[in-house]
Amino acid sequence: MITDASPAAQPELEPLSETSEEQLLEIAMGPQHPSTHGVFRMNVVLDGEHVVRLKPVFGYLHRNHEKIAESETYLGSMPYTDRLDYMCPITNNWAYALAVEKLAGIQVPERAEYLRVIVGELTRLQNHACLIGFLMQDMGSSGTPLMYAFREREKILDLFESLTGARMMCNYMRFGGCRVDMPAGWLEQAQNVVREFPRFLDEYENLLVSNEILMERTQGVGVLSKELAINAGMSGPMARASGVNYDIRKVDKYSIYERFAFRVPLGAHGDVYDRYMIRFLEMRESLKILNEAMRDIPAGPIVDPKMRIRGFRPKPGEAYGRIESPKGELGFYLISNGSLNPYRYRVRPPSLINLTVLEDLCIGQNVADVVAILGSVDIVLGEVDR
Amino acid sequence: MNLETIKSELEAAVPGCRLELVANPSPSGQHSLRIDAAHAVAVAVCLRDAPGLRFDLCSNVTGIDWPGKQTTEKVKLRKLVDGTQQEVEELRTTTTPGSLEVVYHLFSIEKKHGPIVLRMSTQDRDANAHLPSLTPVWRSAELQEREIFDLFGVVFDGHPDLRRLLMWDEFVDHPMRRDYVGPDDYEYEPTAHDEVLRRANQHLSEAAAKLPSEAVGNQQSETDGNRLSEGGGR
Amino acid sequence: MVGEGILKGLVETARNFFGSYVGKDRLTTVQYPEERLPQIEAARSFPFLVYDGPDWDKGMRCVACQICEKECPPKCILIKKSADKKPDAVGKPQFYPAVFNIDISVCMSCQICVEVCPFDAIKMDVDYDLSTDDRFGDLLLDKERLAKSNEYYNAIHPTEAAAVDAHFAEERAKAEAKAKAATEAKAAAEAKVAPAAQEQPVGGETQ
Amino acid sequence: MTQALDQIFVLTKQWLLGFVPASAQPICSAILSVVPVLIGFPLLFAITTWLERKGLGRLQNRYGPNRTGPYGLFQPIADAIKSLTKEDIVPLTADHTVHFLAPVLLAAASFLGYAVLPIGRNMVLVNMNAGVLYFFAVGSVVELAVFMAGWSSRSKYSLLGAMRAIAQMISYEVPLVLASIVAIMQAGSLSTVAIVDKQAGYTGIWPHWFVFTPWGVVGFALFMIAATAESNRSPFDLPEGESEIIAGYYIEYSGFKFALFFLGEYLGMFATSGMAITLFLGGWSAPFSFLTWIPSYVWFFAKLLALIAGFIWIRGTLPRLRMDQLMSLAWEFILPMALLNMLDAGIWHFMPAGVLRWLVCTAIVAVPCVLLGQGLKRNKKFQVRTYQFAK
Repeated sequence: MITDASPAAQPELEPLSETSEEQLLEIAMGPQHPSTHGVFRMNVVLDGEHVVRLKPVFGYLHRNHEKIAESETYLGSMPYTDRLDYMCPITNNWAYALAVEKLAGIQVPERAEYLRVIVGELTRLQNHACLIGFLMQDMGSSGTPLMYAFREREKILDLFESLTGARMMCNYMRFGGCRVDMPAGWLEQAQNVVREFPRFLDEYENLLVSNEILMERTQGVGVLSKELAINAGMSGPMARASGVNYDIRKVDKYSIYERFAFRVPLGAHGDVYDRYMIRFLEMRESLKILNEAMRDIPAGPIVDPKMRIRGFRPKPGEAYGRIESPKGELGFYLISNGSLNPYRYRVRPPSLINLTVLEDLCIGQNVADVVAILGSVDIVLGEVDR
Repeated sequence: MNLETIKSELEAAVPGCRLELVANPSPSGQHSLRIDAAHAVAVAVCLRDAPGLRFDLCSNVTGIDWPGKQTTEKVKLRKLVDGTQQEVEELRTTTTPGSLEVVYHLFSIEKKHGPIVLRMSTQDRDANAHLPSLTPVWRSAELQEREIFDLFGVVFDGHPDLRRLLMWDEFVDHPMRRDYVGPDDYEYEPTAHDEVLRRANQHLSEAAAKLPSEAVGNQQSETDGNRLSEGGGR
Repeated sequence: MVGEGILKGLVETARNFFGSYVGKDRLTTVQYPEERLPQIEAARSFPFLVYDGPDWDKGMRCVACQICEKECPPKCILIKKSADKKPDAVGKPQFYPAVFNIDISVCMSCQICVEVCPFDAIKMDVDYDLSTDDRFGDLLLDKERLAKSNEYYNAIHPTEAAAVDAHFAEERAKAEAKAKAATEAKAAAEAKVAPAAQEQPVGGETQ
Repeated sequence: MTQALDQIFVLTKQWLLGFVPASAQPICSAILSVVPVLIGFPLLFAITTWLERKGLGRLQNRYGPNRTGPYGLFQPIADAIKSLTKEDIVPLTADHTVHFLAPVLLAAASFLGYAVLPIGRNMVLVNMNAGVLYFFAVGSVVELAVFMAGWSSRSKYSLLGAMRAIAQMISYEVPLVLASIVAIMQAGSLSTVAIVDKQAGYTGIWPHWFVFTPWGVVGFALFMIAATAESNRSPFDLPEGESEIIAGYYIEYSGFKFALFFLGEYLGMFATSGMAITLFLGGWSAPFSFLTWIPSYVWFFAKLLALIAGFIWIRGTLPRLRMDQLMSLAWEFILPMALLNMLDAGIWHFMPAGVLRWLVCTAIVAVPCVLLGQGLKRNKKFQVRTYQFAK
């Protein structure tokens, strides 16, 4: 039973044809490579065009975020979390804030929860849109879907800018709430963006979903079985594409997600096409959440009035808080020893853990599939290497 | 799920395992279960496969460094001093050996419960920093255990591919340990605070003392002595 | 039918091709140096120090409490406290920063210094054309380059600045009332002694 | 007047030749014919790069280059200056001679094909009997140049790219030639001039282009697909697949040699497009009889630009195929269709003109096309999927 999923029991990697070891070609994809989404490297051993072995190499963007955070105050780490997964800074803020709130037992006011859901789901929209764009870019469609995604992302980033003051490094959440309330007219602007968004999704669908080349390139490529997905700790769209019904928004019911009616799409094949379609469908569900949240948002304070900005010392103890970030399960594990800075601060990076199965997905596929599979995992190197 | 019931269930399933409840005083209420290294894999398999538990998702694996403490206390002793018994105060230092702890956060996808927190500790922080790897049970621990090996120096026995993950292979120390001292020869970047500058200069002068004069001359010109003094003038 | 999806895609790109000539919602690019986006009130680039009144050195609100220096996550602020004191915005004698440096090549615009400042002395600028050819000299801002007037602050963050000004006015009124009460009490106690002259607060609003 | 305008280049050449002694006339005539081609098509290359960048930009809802000159028109000049002033880096372990020769050979070979392209009425460099054959023969030199580049660079990526290029170009050469055979069959000649002349007439206002027949339109489509693959354009740009093997065979080239590769690629594209125009789109002839007053070379270049616009459009829309899919497309779809198309052209030739001929010939190509496509689709088991939601 143990050996079932262990990597030691992976089938001994045999060359596909009668190729001796000398005829294999080892190439380093990355760290300078257009499709590794940053400074990531895969040492790929090829037999012709087929992948025989693949070893990911990490650490080119390692800056020891955790060590830095252990010498910062609790609040001081908040802007650094923006830089983990720089595509969706707000959900990083949220996960960290959630962990600290669990650690110190802080309540979040109603309005702040709604604000968090709104910005969090907007983040999901722009992340998924861009991911699909990047995936198509990796498959060589010369940037068109990516530019459409960036066009829509632009509108969402404008919203973030007018709310938080920065487009990417938002630093928006605070322990027990949010930093600022929305300015006048922001909600209408956001509603406008949300109303316009389905048009973009329809366009995207026309452009891509039924495209024969895309289907040929992605269907049956990089198949991840449900068992392996669970055992290897896959999370987010990566797991759901393999049919694992696990959405932390539904399971943990953190924040106020139980108030919204949204569905969790599940894939049946676990290939690249499923991963990409799951994100598509999730965007549509996010729009539902956004519409409801924007309709229902109550008035009130946006931060726990008992919270002070300086001198925050949680009582000794530990907490693990996690959210469903667009990439998967983003968790923060904090240990407090009662001082101003955390004793231990740990980020559970979904991008890194979703890469666990990269070799399993890529073996036997083509070089061209490797970039598509890597793209479908959805990594951001800021988070992988921390 | 109650941790007590899980504990008793595990004790029944894995004979001989020593489990210990570790209370968590924080409002999060995430108490944990300390397991002994010898039975760790068996306990993990039971947690994963027992029908009532089914903790099939090992979400988070991380290390914690608890360095050894030297505590000095004054102890009053009765001693023979100059032939008479007197009460003498003496300083006594006790050294508690440090340990490295590994924490696993488990969830169940099937039953949708969790988290349950498993902890394991090494005997010390140096030679005996060995723990059994749980990667054969949960594949998700693979990269995370590698990371702990890299940053904390816990050797996981039974890990299929135990290499450094984030630091380069030639690196010797473990940067997440609390007694880790950062290098002082990194590229100098002037900041408002002079600590970095002080250390960079110190490094240069130490290098100058160590090396023959010619080599130092080259090195200093390479590291741009002008810039250093400029920054120092602030 | 084979090729249907491809044709659909071609139609879609063609629509975008022509759409980009028609609608601004498809062509969102802003031609930067010629046209600029409207200034957003919440925007933040790098911190500056607010001063009241015409003289930046005298009117600086900062009292060199060094809280921001301690709280700054990347530690880009350097403050050296003065030896003497001078009156602050409310009129209380306070220390002032003899040196106040911010290294904006290190600063990450997180705004934590602004949030922790109890004196509303440090605020976020919105200026983003900051490129320079001297990486080390020009990006280390000293007190003089950091100082911006309260009018400027009011111009870039009107809502926030109005609240701050109102708060200051209230504080000042309180201080004045207190001083008045004190002087009256003094006058009542020692009718012969002339009341001591109160120093006028230095404030942009009073002028 | 229109006659003069149409023949202005020919007349100018005749006039200039009058100044040279008769013994030197053949060589001078050749030079006077070749030099405009050598200048004109690189100029078209410059214009095309600008068009492509602008067009792709608009497809992607961007402006495209707009900083150099009005509408970014001087962008090609800026690009040229940039590539000329860049450092020319040759890898230490590369085979220097071959590394140097590859781009030169590529550019030179790309020019050779223009010798037989009728650019306008009486405007062909060499009216060769076996013009089409010559065209495909010199076209295959490009493969050699590409492989030289990939092999001599001593880079794994360039080697991969070169292997891909060879496999792809050789595979697509077959359907390219087979697709063009229908036009040759109909014209009864390998001479490009004869093929164009055959298409020059009009019925009413409609021209006798081969593309307006069932076998012609299929042949044209197959030819264009194969031509896209031959010139390494998206979605068949696997040899250079920038997201997979970075730049493929020319990864180790920089500066002007890199630019030469681009020049070669575009010249190849122009040449094959020109051949498609010659074979199926009536060459330099006007699309309607009432438009014949417009000079012939204008029509040729207008058609060329239209095809290039199509290339750009496709490039901006489609993702890239994978190597095995590319191969199976060539051997399992395009090749059988091309063979069938030859049969179709033969039947067309022997059947009496009329509606029946149209119906039969259309059915002969359309039905297998649909069936083959469906079969391929079913074989590969891909489909638009529907998704379920968790309870």
